[in-house]
Amino acid sequence: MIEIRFHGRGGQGAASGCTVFADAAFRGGKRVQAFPMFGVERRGAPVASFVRISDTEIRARHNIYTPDHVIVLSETLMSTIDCTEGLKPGGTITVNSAKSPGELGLKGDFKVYTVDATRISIEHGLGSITSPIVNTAMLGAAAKVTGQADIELLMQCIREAAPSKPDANADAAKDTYDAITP
Amino acid sequence: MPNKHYIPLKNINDIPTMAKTLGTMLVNETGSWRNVRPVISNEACIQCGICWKYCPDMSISEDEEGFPVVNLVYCKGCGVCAAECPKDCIEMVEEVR
Amino acid sequence: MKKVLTGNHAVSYGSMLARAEVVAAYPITPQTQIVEKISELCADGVMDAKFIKVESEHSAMAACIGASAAGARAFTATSAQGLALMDEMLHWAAHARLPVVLANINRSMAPPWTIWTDQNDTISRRDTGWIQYYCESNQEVTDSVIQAFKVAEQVELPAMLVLDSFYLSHTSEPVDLADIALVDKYLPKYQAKHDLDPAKGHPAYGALCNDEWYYELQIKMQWAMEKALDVIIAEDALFGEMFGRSYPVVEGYRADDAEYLVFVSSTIASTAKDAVDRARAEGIKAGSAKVRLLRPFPKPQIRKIAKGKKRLGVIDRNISYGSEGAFYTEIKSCLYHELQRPEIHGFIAGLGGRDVTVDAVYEMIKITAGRSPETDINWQGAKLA
Amino acid sequence: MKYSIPTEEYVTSGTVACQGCGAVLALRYALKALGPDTVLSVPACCWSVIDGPFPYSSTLVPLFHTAFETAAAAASGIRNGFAIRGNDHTTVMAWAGDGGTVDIGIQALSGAVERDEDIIYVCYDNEAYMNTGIQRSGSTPWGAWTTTTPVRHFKKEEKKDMVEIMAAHGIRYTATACVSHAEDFVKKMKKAKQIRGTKYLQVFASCPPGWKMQSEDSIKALRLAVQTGIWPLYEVENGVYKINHKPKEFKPVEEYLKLQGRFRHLKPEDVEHVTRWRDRRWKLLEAKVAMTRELYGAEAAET
Repeated sequence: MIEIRFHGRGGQGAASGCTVFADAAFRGGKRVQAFPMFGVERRGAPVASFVRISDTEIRARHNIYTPDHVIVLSETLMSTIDCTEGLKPGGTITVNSAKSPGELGLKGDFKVYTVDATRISIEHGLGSITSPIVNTAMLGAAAKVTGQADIELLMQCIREAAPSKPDANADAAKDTYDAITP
Repeated sequence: MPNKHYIPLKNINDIPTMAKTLGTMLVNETGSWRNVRPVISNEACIQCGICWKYCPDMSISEDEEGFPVVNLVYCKGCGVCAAECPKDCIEMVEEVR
Repeated sequence: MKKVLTGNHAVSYGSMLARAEVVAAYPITPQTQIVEKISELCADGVMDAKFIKVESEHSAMAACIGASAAGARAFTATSAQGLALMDEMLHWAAHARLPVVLANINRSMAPPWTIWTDQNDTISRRDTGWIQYYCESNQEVTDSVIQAFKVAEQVELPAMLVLDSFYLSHTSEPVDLADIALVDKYLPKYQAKHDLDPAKGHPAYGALCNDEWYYELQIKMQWAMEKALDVIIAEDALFGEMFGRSYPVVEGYRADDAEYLVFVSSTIASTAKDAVDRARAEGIKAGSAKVRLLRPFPKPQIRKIAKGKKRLGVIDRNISYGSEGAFYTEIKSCLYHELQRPEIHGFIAGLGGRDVTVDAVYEMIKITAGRSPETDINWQGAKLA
Repeated sequence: MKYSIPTEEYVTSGTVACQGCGAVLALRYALKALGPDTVLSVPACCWSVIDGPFPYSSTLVPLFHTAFETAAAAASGIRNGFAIRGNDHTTVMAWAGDGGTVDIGIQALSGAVERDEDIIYVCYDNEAYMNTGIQRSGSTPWGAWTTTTPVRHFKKEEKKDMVEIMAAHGIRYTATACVSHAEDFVKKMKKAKQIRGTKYLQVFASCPPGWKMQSEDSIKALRLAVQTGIWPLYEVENGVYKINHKPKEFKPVEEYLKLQGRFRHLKPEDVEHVTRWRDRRWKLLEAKVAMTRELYGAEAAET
């Protein structure tokens, strides 16, 4: 069973992103479970959400403490929270950042990836420079790094779930998917 | 003695599943509440229907000639008909049983 | 058709598949997604129902009662404070013998303000005369909405299905939404035995009743509850035949050859299976038993599964202050007349949404297997000094 | 006999109502206006007893007894339950006392009016919790004795004006009525039946025990309430106020007050207080009539 934790800010769509990601994995034949950090979500405040993906029945119905993968929707979160907390040895962390992985200065038994999802999202007309919409874009990166979702299925799920601009959202995911080489 | 509206319920099998009412309150002969009874004198009666209109016990109807008659089975003897009669032709007299 | 849905949306789709005709509801965290989705389904014409957007939960239940008395299939959803506000009308629905169905998200009672899960909101409505189903998965949630109407309408009692706040309400997982034509076969249009239509006579409901018949009306409610247990089992079996999914009122996991058995409900029942596997791997002959119902309480099934066990444990995500966990009380009580009564541990876990992990359940299994009980309450995972 | 109101009866004799009860007449008249295709939603009030004990009922239309604060919500449910099954013709009437309306039931009522549920809500107002033994309600008038406002501490707060509260909701139709003026009440109920959306009527209904008066004075007291101007008969339709009956000259309020034991303790200055209250209320009412006629009159005439 693979466990993934997404870090974002309230209003960024980390929770709905997780559901879409789980949906894509499910359509690829996996058992899935997705849930937000349980509580009151407030715009701007740090939030987390989670996905479990497995080939067999998922019985665990409790929080995720030791994720295999971490996805960070906003680099600025790194200064306030420990995004690698509990990350399994040999796991991965993927950060939305214009920097290179080395520049983030993360140390530990895990691999670090970066992708400039903000730039990609804005290029696709998703949000504005002050408030880019990056959740769908980061799903592409997550699909690549975790290997848990097929990019075509993911794009289809994004198109179905996006409240507007379905194709732009799906294309942004494709771009981050292509931008990362694990 | 219970009248024809009485519903004999003996045990649990006779009562409906829901607390659903089965019969009318005509079972309840409220004439027994009365201390005074209305006596109508037809001489001055103009058949205006006011006693019928204001009877809170639905106990006044009209006879073949159009005069009001009181159903003493249900009349509670409130005296509203006598008080409201514009011709003062209803008198409340003491009930003798 | 399988869709990835939250528990909340599983409730909404369940009410749509069951063809609820009148929905009266008021928003409360963590239930809001249910009413949002139902609004959407009604607005899109996918669901043919009247949605009464009432000004309180009390009015929500009152409106459901009115609609049900008018002969329509009525549904609502709420949680915690909302359920508590409804309380008077919960009694009303049951005593009026109206088959209203309600989904309640198990959320702890305030104060302090909390939106996380435990069962105290529903266990404190235990004696209202409502059937209570506790659900383990989003699939069970959707299916239970449909089953609940089928049972409620036969026994003329209202039914609530219960799901954990967040652990189900906000958790997305694949749910197989049944073919509505097949659901129609399982659950035909509601035909009330009596309704308020003036063309059908002039009944009055709930008229003043003195000591002459009130007692007997209560016995009738008890009989209906006793019948409900059989109907729940029969309807679940039929559901299984038609849809391929079944939810026993007491469902054992590796229970047959177990020496130590823990009783669980709701989502903990799912997590407990992993804990049982770990215990088995460690050489403990453990099993678990999920209890689906609090009312009617499945006494014969509890007795059967408990028979011959060396020791039992009961995990309650609730507390009856001044006593103990509610399921613990119930399970002890129905074993009292048994000739051989196994020792039994009472655990309180996960109040206010405190996470109950595989590790936590495993610990409770170890205690159950390891020693005789000394008290009625073991506080699991509490920060005791 | 001449009949000024319909002769059909939907309330039977044998009710468990006190001698001279105004509430019985109120429902009798209401149902005469509405006819047999009517369902009642009745919360805790005198009528929950008047109707009679299980297994009997004194109404010849279906009656659903519901909890104290739920008349409007239960009626909403009944109306919607009928509607989804294609029945748009049955009139659903919430039938509640003043406590169940202006106090404990105001929330559900306000909600139903705001949602514009297609129901008629009638408050039969006897100005106290009579069913529980004459306790003060929000509808009890200034100066009245009740068991919770004893003579030496009689009620010092004015009666809550529910009709105005309903008007402030923008309700389609609201009106006052009085049991002594049966024809006016029947006419208003018939009008209400024709209007889709929520209608609210408040009918003044005497309570001889609660008002501490002789049962035969039941109608007389009500008539005096209208004649003294204590109980104005008016309606508000689509925001336009209309006074249905204005006495040429008000009778002195003493005539109304002195008939009832609940006001017997009032001193001359207290009577003055009631008179001032009446005069101020009529001034406001007449100003509203003039103002709303000017503002919305033409509009209302069109619709």
